[in-house]
Amino acid sequence: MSNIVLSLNGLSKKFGSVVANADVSLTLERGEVLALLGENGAGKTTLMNMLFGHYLPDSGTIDVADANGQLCPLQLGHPLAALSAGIGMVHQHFTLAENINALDNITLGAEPLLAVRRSTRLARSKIDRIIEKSGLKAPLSTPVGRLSVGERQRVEILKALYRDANILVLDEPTAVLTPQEADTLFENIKAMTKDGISVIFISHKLHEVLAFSDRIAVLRHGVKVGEMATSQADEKAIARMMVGAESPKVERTKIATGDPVLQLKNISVAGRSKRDSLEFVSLEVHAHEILGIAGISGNGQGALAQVVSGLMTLSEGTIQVGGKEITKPAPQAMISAGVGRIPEDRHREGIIGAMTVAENMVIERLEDSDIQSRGLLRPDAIEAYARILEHSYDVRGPGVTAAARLLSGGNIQKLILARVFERAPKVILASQPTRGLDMGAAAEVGRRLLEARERGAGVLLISEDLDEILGLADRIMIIRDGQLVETKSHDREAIGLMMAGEAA
Amino acid sequence: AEKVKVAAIYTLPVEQQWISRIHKALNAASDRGDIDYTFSENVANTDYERVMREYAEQGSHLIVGEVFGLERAARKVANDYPNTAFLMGSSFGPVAPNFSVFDNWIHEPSYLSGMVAGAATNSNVIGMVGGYAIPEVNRLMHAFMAGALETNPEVKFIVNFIDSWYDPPKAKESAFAMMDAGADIMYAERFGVSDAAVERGVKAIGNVIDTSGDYPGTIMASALWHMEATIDKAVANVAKGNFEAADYGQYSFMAYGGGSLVLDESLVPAEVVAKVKEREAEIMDGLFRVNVNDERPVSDN
Amino acid sequence: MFEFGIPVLSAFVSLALAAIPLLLAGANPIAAYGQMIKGVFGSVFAISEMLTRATPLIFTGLAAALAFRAKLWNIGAEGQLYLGAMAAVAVGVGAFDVAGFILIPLIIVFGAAAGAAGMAAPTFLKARFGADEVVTTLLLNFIILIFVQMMLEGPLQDPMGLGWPQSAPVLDQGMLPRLMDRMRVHSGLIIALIAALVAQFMLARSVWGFQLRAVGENAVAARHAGIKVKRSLYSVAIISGGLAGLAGVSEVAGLKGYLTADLSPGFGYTGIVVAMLAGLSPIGVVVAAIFIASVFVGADSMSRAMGVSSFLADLVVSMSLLCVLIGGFIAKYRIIRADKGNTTS
Amino acid sequence: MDILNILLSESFWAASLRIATPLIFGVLGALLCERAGVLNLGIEGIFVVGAMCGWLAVWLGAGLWGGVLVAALAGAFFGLLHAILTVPLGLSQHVSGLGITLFATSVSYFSYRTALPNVSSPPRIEPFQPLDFPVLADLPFFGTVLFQQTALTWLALFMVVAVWYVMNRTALGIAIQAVGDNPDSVEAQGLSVFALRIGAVTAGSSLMALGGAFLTMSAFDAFFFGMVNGRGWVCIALVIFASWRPGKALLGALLFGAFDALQVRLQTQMGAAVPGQVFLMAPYILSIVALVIAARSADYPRALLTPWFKGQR
Ligand SMILES: Nc1ncnc2c1ncn2[C@@H]1O[C@H](COP(=O)(O)OP(=O)(O)OP(=O)(O)O)[C@@H](O)[C@H]1O
Ligand SMILES: Nc1ncnc2c1ncn2[C@@H]1O[C@H](COP(=O)(O)OP(=O)(O)OP(=O)(O)O)[C@@H](O)[C@H]1O
Ligand SMILES: [Mg+2]
Ligand SMILES: [Mg+2]
Repeated sequence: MSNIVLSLNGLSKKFGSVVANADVSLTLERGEVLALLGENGAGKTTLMNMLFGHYLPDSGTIDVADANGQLCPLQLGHPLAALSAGIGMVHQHFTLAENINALDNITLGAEPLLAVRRSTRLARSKIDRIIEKSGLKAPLSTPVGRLSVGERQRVEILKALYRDANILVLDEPTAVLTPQEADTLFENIKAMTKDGISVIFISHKLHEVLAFSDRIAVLRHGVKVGEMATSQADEKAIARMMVGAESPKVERTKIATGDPVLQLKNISVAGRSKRDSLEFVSLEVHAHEILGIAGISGNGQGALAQVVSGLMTLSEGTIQVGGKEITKPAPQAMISAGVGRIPEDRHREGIIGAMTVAENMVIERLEDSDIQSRGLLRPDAIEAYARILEHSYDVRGPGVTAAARLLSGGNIQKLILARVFERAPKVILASQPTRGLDMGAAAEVGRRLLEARERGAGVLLISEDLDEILGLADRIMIIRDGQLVETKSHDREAIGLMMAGEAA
Repeated sequence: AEKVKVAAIYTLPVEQQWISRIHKALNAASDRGDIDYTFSENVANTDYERVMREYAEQGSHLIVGEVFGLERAARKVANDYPNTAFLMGSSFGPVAPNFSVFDNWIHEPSYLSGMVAGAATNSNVIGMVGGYAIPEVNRLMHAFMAGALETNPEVKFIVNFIDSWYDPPKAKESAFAMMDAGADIMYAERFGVSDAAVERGVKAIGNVIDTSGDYPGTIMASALWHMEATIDKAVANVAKGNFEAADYGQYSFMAYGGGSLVLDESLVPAEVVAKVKEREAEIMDGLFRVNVNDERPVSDN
Repeated sequence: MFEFGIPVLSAFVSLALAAIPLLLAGANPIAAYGQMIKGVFGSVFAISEMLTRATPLIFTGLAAALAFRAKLWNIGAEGQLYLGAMAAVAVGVGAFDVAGFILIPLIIVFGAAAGAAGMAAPTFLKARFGADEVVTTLLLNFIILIFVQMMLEGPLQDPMGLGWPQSAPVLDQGMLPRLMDRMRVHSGLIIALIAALVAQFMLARSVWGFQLRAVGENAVAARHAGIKVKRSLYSVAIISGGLAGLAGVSEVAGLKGYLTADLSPGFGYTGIVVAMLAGLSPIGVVVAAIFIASVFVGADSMSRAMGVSSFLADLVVSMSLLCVLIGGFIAKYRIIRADKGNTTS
Repeated sequence: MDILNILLSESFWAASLRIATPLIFGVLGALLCERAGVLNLGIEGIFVVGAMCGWLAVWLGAGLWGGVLVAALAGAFFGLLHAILTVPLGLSQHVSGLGITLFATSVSYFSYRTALPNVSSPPRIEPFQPLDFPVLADLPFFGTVLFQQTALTWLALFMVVAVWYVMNRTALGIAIQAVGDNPDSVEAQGLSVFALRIGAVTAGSSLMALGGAFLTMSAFDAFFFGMVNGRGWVCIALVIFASWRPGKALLGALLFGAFDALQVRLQTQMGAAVPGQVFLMAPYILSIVALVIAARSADYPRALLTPWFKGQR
């Protein structure tokens, strides 16, 4: 009897022309914690989704140990088969129904559908036991829609534990947890492995990986590029393995900052939850300056970006652009005041996928007379303009008359950069501008932002990637619980602590 | 001789009371071998003119139908096909040379059925459920009311229109509401009313068709419409080649056999039967004229 | 190739399926198909009738297509049609006894305005209170139809109409001219075609159309890009309602001459089907309206010639609709697959 | 007799419940479909099919309950068709629904006419009779209102409880609620999104068909063209009024029935003084008002109208 409980054999998956996974093989031992690493889009989630039956692999097989420890082939493409084989999965994007309570979400599918009566007593006591053991507290009787993100994350984990999984897959389980919560979670997981449970977890936080995993596997562009014991790994080596090369350094020159171009004074907005609220936030961005906003996801970054984009009504405070107050903040008002916005979610907010690349390039310029005359568009002029932008911003894709959704993530971002930078804005809001981009594309974004700074623009850079902030920002502020604090320090450790809410 | 080719166009399905009478008369003529009969039912208003023209183009000799919603258009079609005979249910007059009209002029038997109802009510409240308040309906209701008032000057009427030709459940509800308000005789202009009467054990008066077989012991009397006289006359004229624009309305009168009263003598007291027979004879002899009133009838308060 | 082949194929499949009810009713399907074609294309009269029936469908189809483009689910074209028709008779029967070249535009403007108001109201309820427009427009259809009956027994009733619930006729000079002698096809068709062309042009070439498409495809991104989403919705609501109102104008002032409560055999609802068949393209609406009208007029005429129940026509229309829908799915599926094979990264 | 008198009368409430019965079936059916995330505009046609098939079965010799079963099966068939078009094929729920209404209606009419070509008055069946409850029927108020209704009205009331129970107290109902909110949540728990949705739409449609069957087998005893007369559409509005809850669905249907019953009674009294149409419009206007008030808080099934495909994000 071997100690192997799971074996992925040569799994491949393509989405159209995107190779998400190519011939990936992986094994997992009993009681082991395996960390799966890779850049955004490397194919980690896809691999796990095949394991759990959400996706049907194009080729490859999966074997899972049965009760006797014998490896048996798993029926592919059926979550039910995976569940019955003892695989539990915590999804990166929550798979919770918001109109029913946590208890029902947890027991969903675990009890016979056609039973006339349903007793929740046993289920509840089982969940209580799991909560007690794992420390993952969540209200069981409240509709999930009313839970906080952290609570939802815990319900998502409880779901997997409830099914008595002996192989637990956690896809970025700590992305929205506080550091303390994350630590507790991992300690509990560690404890569970003592009972023979095996864990695969995906995380972008290297310290977690180093602290809690036994082994590390790295994916790059859908291919498994390496595996090592955690004890032998260090951050540098992992990073090199993930990106395939040392990250190119972006050069920044020192320039004297100019007058303030963007001023927020005592801004408060009431969002639907704490996540999208701000409390008396003030900041100033000057010409020739990049102000970096660091923070753990879900601390008000979204609300701040929305305010500067003109998408939120302020309950308090004022915005000034170039010294002039924006009395009625609206997207149009911000655009004409000279604010260029790079939105966080480029697919949802940045482009209109069904419209052409050219149309997306001019969408913020519909008033301009080279785009339209008397309410009628000038298609030739638009196309010509788009071709120039396509060339100068190196937007690669099926051409400017093709639908924008056909572009890859990096090229969609270039399209947005082209749209924003071409208008030479006074202020640039860049919200998570390199999320999901590969090294080259990310470096390009950085270069453009620095270029704009040199030209005299002020940049507000909101990012959860501390390295990005450290590399680009002249000044750094930290956002936490909807409040901003300035820090003079450019020390990784200190800033990290401040982000977590501990005094630096 | 060549059989007369007759096409009929109905705006409602052939089960509808009114249309069923025309359909029946035409089927009878067809069974006798006098005519070749085709028909289209449930023809929407917008399509009616096309269907008329199609039948005309196909060489129908006589086109029968009802043009209440499209009087002008129908006359235009007739004008375009002068060699085709048109016999149409209409509130307006005929147009030379080929557009004749008819209507359900059964106000006479309706009056007689009203006499039965007036004599029968104990509560002195009669309920009347109609489809739409159009002249064809109003006129019969007024005749009925006049007849009822003759035998019982105390009687009061409750009138309601359900704004549909075809919603028996609704007609039934309407009838129930009237019975709740005291009506003990129902004038059943629509399907559904008699059913309500049966359920509550009150009596009903029928209209246009004879449904006493379906509701034994409930229908005291019915004013019947017979289209045979009208149809046979028109077919004969077409066959002889002397069809002219005329008002065939009179062929619905009792004297021509176009209207009649049927009584259930087990439900109607003999002296009332006698009184009704007497009036009936007077009408047949032209000694009694039933008033025509096309106004919308309203409830007494 | 796909865009054309599959709809045509599904039309044929639906005809083949129509053989089932025909056989059940004891008719010879082959002969029936012949009659069907004759019934639509067999004579100038047949073609005129088909176009006459297509006319209101083009208007209501455009109404649905434009609104749906902005993801504004206007299910209320039926009611808006009646509003337009009511307005047309309100101004057309003698309120303004003026020359035709004034009266006709008046009728058109009032009719369109009434229809527009009929869609603006639910759009307001949606924008202001978040009331689902599918339901409000659907309910408004009933309210408006009852209102029409009320008007036809009240202020709009023809004093010369012997008590029938119908309006007085539109003045002769207010009637849209017929296109051919003795034929029913009228200049409402021309207006409908122009409307389709203008809609097509405006969607593709105007800033308004650009914004409308943006709002419909991704309202979040449109708003982010500074497009006034609500304004865009109101504008399309008004145009959509106006087009549906024009359907009523065209039926009253082009065809019947007066208003009855059974003016429309569900043109508003069929318009939705037309719009979806057309893939929400205005020019496509013309094609789809002609397709639906042909199937209906052909099947209706065939049922008469074959002596089967005239309910067959609706049955054949509904079967073609379902077939074309499924065909559209197959076509889309193949395009998506082809798409996926062609992307670059 | 004034309005108050009407409102206090037993017969008014009995009528309200009678008029509401088909709506209760319809709203419950629409509720099931929409809870699972599928809008079913086929409802109007499914009413017609239920009315026709149930009646025809009885006319051909099946028992009354046999007819009810046939109606339910016929409704289920058209519901299944709608489900296949909208769930695995993911076609527009609006268009498919309208198509189903047109198809179901024309199939019913065509088959009725083909089966009975030569009737001049509609053939009748022996319909459901009011149930005879010996003692209860003599109770003062409820005796008339409740205990003189037919078995189908009782079935409708039972269905309210049954649907409530299934939706809130069984695993199946919870799964249906979940699939209408976030299909991924049931997929991730090993349940089939397609099966749940198809099942819910099919079951919901058979309930709708019972609403139609009530018209021909209880409210009346024959089938007429056009007798459904918009009752199906009303249910689509009522289900929103009811915020997708069975109890409120009953309330909404009763309210609608009460308005209709009141309308008939007021009209018989006031005659032409107030146009009857004002009363006819009232329930529709009220529904819109209720919708506007409820819209803010209306918790739509979040996945309503959104098709779901495996492996697509
Ligand atoms: N359902 C899908 N349809 C099309 N493309 C997909 C699908 N799922 C994943 N992809 C593509 O496959 C690639 C790998 O995606 P995957 O989600 O596995 O990445 P990941 O490593 O989990 O990234 P992240 O760290 O951002 O979660 C990406 O290019 C993505 O766009
Ligand atoms: N959900 C999806 N549906 C359809 N096509 C998709 C989907 N996700 C990605 N694609 C397509 O797959 C291709 C690659 O997308 P992806 O964003 O994963 O590229 P990438 O390799 O990460 O490129 P880049 O480095 O520029 O981000 C693109 O053409 C994109 O349109
Ligand atoms: Mg992932
Ligand atoms: Mg990418």
